[in-house]
Amino acid sequence: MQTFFSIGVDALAYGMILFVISIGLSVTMGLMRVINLAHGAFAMIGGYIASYAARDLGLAYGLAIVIAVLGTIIIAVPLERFLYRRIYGAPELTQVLMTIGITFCVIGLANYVFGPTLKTIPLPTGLQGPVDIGFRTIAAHKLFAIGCGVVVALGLWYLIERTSFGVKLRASVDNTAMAAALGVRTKIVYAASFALAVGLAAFGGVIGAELLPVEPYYALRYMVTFLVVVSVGGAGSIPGALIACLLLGAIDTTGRYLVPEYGEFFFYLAVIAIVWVFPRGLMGRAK
Amino acid sequence: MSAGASVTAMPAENRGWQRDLIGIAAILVAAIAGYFLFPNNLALLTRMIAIMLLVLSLDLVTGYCGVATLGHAALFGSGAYAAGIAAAHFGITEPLTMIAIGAVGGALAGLISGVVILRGHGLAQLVLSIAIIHLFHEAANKASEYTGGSDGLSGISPDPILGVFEFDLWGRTAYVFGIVLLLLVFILLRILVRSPFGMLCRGIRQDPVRVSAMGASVKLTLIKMYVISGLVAGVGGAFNAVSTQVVGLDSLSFTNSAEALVMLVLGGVGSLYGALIGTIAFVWIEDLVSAANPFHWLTIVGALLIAVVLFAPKGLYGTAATLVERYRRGGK
Amino acid sequence: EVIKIGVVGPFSGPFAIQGKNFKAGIDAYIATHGNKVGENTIEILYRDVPQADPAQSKALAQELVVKEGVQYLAGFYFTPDAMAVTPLLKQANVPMVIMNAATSAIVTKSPLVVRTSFTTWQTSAPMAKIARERGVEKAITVVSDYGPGVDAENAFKTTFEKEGGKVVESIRMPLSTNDFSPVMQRVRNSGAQAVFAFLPSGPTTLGFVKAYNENGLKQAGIQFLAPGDLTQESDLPVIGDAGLGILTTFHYSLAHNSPENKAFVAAAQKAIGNPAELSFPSVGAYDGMYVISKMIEATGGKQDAQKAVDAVKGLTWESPRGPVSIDPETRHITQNIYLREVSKGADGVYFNKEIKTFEKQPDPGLAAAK
Amino acid sequence: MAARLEVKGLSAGYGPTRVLENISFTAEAASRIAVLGRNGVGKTTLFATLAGQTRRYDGTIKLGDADLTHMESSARAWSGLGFVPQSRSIFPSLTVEENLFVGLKGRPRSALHEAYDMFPRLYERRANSGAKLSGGEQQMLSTARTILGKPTVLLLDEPLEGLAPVICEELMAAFSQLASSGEMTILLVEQRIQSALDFAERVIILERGRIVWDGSSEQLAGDRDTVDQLLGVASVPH
Amino acid sequence: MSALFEVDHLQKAFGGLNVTRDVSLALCKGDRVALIGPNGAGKTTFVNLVTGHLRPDSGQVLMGGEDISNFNPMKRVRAGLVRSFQVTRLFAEMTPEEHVALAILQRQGKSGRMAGSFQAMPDVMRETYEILETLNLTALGRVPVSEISYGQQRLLEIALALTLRPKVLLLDEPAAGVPHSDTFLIENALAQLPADLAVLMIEHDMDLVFRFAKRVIVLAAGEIIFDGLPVDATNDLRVREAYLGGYANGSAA
Ligand SMILES: Nc1ncnc2c1ncn2[C@@H]1O[C@H](COP(=O)(O)OP(=O)(O)OP(=O)(O)O)[C@@H](O)[C@H]1O
Ligand SMILES: Nc1ncnc2c1ncn2[C@@H]1O[C@H](COP(=O)(O)OP(=O)(O)OP(=O)(O)O)[C@@H](O)[C@H]1O
Ligand SMILES: CC(C)C[C@H](N)C(=O)O
Ligand SMILES: [Mg+2]
Ligand SMILES: [Mg+2]
Repeated sequence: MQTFFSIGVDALAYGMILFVISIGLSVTMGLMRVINLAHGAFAMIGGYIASYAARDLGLAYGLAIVIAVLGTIIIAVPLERFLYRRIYGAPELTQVLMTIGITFCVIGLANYVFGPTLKTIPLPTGLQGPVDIGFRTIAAHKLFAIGCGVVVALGLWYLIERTSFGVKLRASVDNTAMAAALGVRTKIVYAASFALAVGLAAFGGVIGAELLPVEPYYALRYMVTFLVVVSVGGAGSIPGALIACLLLGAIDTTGRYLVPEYGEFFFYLAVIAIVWVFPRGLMGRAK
Repeated sequence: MSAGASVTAMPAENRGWQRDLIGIAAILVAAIAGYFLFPNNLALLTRMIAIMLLVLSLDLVTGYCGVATLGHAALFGSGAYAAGIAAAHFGITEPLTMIAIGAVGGALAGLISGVVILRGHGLAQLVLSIAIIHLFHEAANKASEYTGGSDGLSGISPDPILGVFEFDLWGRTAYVFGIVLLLLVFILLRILVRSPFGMLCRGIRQDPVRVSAMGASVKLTLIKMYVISGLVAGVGGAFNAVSTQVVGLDSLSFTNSAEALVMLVLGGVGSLYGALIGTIAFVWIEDLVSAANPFHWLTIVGALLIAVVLFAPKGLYGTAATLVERYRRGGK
Repeated sequence: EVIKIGVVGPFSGPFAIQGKNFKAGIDAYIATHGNKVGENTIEILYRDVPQADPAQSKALAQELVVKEGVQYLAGFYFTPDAMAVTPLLKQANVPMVIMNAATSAIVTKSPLVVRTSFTTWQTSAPMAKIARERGVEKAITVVSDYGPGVDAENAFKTTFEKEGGKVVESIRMPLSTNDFSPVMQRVRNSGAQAVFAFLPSGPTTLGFVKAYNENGLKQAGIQFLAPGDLTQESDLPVIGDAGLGILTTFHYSLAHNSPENKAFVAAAQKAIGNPAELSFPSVGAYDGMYVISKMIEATGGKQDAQKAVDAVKGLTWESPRGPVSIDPETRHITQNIYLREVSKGADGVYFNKEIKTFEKQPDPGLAAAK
Repeated sequence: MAARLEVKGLSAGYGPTRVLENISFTAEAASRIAVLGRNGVGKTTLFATLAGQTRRYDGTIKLGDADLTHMESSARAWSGLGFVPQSRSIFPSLTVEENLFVGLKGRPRSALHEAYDMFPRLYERRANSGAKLSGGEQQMLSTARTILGKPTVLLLDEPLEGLAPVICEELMAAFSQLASSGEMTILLVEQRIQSALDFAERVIILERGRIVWDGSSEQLAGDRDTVDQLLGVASVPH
Repeated sequence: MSALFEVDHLQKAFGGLNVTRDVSLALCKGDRVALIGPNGAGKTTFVNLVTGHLRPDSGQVLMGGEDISNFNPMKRVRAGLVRSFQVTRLFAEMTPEEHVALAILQRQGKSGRMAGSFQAMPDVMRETYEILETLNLTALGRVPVSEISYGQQRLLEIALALTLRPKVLLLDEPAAGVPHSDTFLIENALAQLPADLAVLMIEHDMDLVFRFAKRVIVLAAGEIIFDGLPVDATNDLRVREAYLGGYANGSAA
């Protein structure tokens, strides 16, 4: 029983961190229909900015997060304007090529500017160290990440399903030309969603840095993880992504606890099993 | 009228074959030119040939059938390991036999991949392919008894080809052997893609529901194509094992799969020439810039990929073909 | 005459920092010894293999030999990349100096291979003795599930059990593991007094060390033992205080106290640009250059691989890491292995403090394989 | 209120293929015009070009006082142009209500009832996703969605396709109502020539991308030769 | 006459909406039936159920007495049950020639051939152009489908259904989007069909319906409310109210 709870807590924490980092990708892939392999690159940029702000400038953690999110968005705006705008609605493979190219560039530049070493984002004392939760201890920053995950999930779900911006976004994605013909300023809608996705990436990059530390290769290293999580959930579905993250987090954690030497098999066989039952992802949007 | 139809059909028919002959001739000329222009770099060209076979094989399922996959190296790596294990552990060192064993290994991997991957749709399909490549990779890592695990499978020493041509330091034998294999595969694939079966596959890529409404089995057709694709990739993998004499886990890696996809898209999906050109362009440019600046070449490659999307959105070959077509239409 | 040396290593991609250290070591050597050996001028050609990829490694090596006419091949961070090149050496008449790849068997693949780095067996085995000395009866091993990890596990287990200890459990975890909490829970439940861990140097070590602390293993008094890969100097600032007190055994610490090392570190730090990036592959490269220069001396710049290799068999010298020699039989480097503890200097810089020395250690891995 | 649409020298097409050549006409405010022509003559292309969706090579488009020529599609919508495309273009992942919502162009949500009044069927299916509507329901939705935005000029590309005869009658009546009450100028492409002639006061006929006939509908009804020649023999019930 | 095609007590509900309520009908060789009904009555759903694109909640589908309820769509096609789609489903990058040839090859069981080309098969080419000619598409034989107008695509959709030489043909609004000037092409094509083929056509163009059909079935709210002769349909009060409206007056005259 003890073990069960223990695994449960780890799974929840890991799943939520995955969720916070990947959800932005769910927005770009599911809603904007762009296979954005550069998602990790934006998360990484966020991490670098936060690291610089908190470690080198000594700013407060919260402020560093804000600066990281805004900074990443500012960097992303010209990319959206000159590169991404060209691939909205393009064949998926073209998008893959473009966003891989962007990722390569970002990796190369990060390597050049910051060097290949790891960068830390110092945590405030409140988030450091273990917290006793009765039957075991858990890192405080993991609890923080769980909280962030819940907030992001609720906020995003509301924005997309319940606001007029959400409706316009989904309409633009379904059929850009028609949405425009009905008066939706699709370019602005796209730019705003892109900024949202990038901002989420940066936020996730900072929050998750304790588990996925920031370094130049970050941009590619975790790409597969993000892709798997988002697709298993069904791209574009916030609840889907949440369930997928928790489920995959649980599978991964359990596997690594019970059969670490077959952890990889355990995880990917589970992924195959899930997709076998849900061939379009857990909550795939109708196309 | 019906007679007229078949008459008008003939020229197009001939034109197609003429174009193929020109294409094959072009490959031969390029191969010979490569041999004499870069006599000191045949190893690179040889590696290119192995990758071309992988990319061609990927084109069969991605370009012609529309199956998105990031796990195609599973087919390539299986071929490589099949041939490598046969040589290193069972003493089967005759190169042609090794290639055949590799092809069978690739086909088997193709069958497994196909059955699993085709279960999903869209992104889920992509995820299945990722899962497959990781499972294959992990299996090879675990079976280090046979595969050498992460240290690589060494101890492959193929016999001279046909008992005559030894593999040499300059890689001449391997290169010529590779070119012969490549041409053979290319011609067979050319026939395949313009056959009724090839047309059916293209149909499936564009609308599977319509195909099944014609009474054809989508799943079965795709699995067949996957097996064929496995044969081709397996030949590529086996050739890689023969020419490198070592098989590493990288041949079964996600990176390898993703890179193959990038090369394919770079050249232009859905055309065999695109696959060849994409591979040449990518490997060659990578070699060039990484030799010039081993530390920061990734940035340049990234920028080039972006440039290709901006200026040649259909890939290098696809865009060139469109331009030529437009020029021709305009010229008339 | 110009003598070209081809260096193959990971200069970009996830292991770029290790390749950068190759270059730093080589540059440091040239900076301190000049680029002339007798009449001959040395020229270095770098070729990038970002991740283990034997085919690419072989193609590049072949190109270096045939097209560029290099007389020496060197570098090689990954075992399979080195393995792929060994069949070429004889026909090419080129010796190969391994500056990192750490699997014992490579030297057996060709008589023209010399290694100036270390093997995982060599750096891991002494840790078992330390554990016993410190009264550990029951230990658990946790390693990344790939060649070097398995080597480390075997090295520790074999030695530890020979010394009378018991390895209660051996965990192998996938290389891609990011969250180590579950592993740490298992370590805790195993009842072991110490955990011996191996992970390749790089990002994951950070999460591993943090998980060790956050899951209360440190508080519970479970000792953390590892070969030095886990605490490579360039990762230490990130691990921070969490790493303090970790015990590692390794062939080289940047903090090694000797005039040779001070000179080397100064030169290498200058070469690499950012001093925080310097770590162990640099010393393998530096000594590799020393060995190559001896080879050039012996052959007078003529291309004769066998003669070159024979000339350095038994070669003994004072490396920045301490006294070393090339074992004439295995052509692998015999060297001191140090027990180190992660410490924080007065200037706030973290370093591996040497606290014990195992002198003149050969590679136990080859013997074990037989 | 209905506005005047003025098109001058318009040429347009797809990439290198030119489809429309030098189209000029003026639709007076609150007029009803039918655009007819055989298969593939460019009717859809004409409307799509007016809506800003195909490439324009040449010519100008004016709506009331606004010059639409260089405007983006969405700006044209805000200037008062409404377009109901032949392909219906339902947003498949949105519900019926959300589809309508997009068409509101900032009008309050309460205006949705106008659409439901026009097509009660849509009200019943309002929570359904667009993808799952029947063909006719999609057609209703597409039309209602555009009308909700209160356009001053309405382009209807085969709005009756797939609708039951009863509904066709009601719908044509509603269109006539909108035009004659002075709310909208309506341009209609329709295959059912009779319905088109009944509705329109003026007819424009296209042939290979050019206007080949332009006149009142009575005139056309009397001119059997033109009808047979330009619209095909079977077009008007014999 | 024995029934060639039979549907028995078919039921389907989406959530709470009963789209198909206990629908039974039979077609015999040579039948020319029109299925009409208000929008959303469940006509397309009926076709989807019958062709296996949707799974019914209950009920059976029989071809020539054999229960094909458990066949997948592909097998039903092979059993002779062929449909056209209400919204065109074509291969955007392929030409009409290729479409038709592929359908012929499929019918002949040659679509799995891995060598050769249909252009080198005179019989296939001849038949392809015969069919294209019937629908006046010969000139567009080599133009990619993405570049031909919607109406022309509709005609190709019909051509494909015909090519498969079905025993039972289900046409879902074949004339929608085809200009009236060209509906005669469809009628011509239908007229040339073998006499023993059964055709069920869904259509809202009443002129076409009444020229074509020997029998009319009216579906409303998922139920069959009328099954009989066309003339009787125009006189049926429920049919007029639910569907025909003023049209009945016009054409009855
Ligand atoms: N995307 C496209 N690319 C190239 N040519 C096109 C494209 N769409 C249409 N065309 C061509 O433009 C011409 C006009 O097409 P359009 O759709 O405007 O005709 P239409 O008059 O609306 O016909 P219909 O009555 O069949 O709807 C056709 O000949 C068609 O082949
Ligand atoms: N997958 C589905 N989920 C929910 N409702 C559906 C689904 N498919 C169809 N419907 C609903 O079922 C009803 C019947 O649809 P169907 O397409 O069969 O109508 P139809 O008779 O073909 O109409 P039309 O003449 O307009 O094409 C419609 O109200 C439609 O909204
Ligand atoms: C542990 C590492 C330094 C070893 C190296 N990656 C190898 O493959 O040998
Ligand atoms: Mg049209
Ligand atoms: Mg319908």
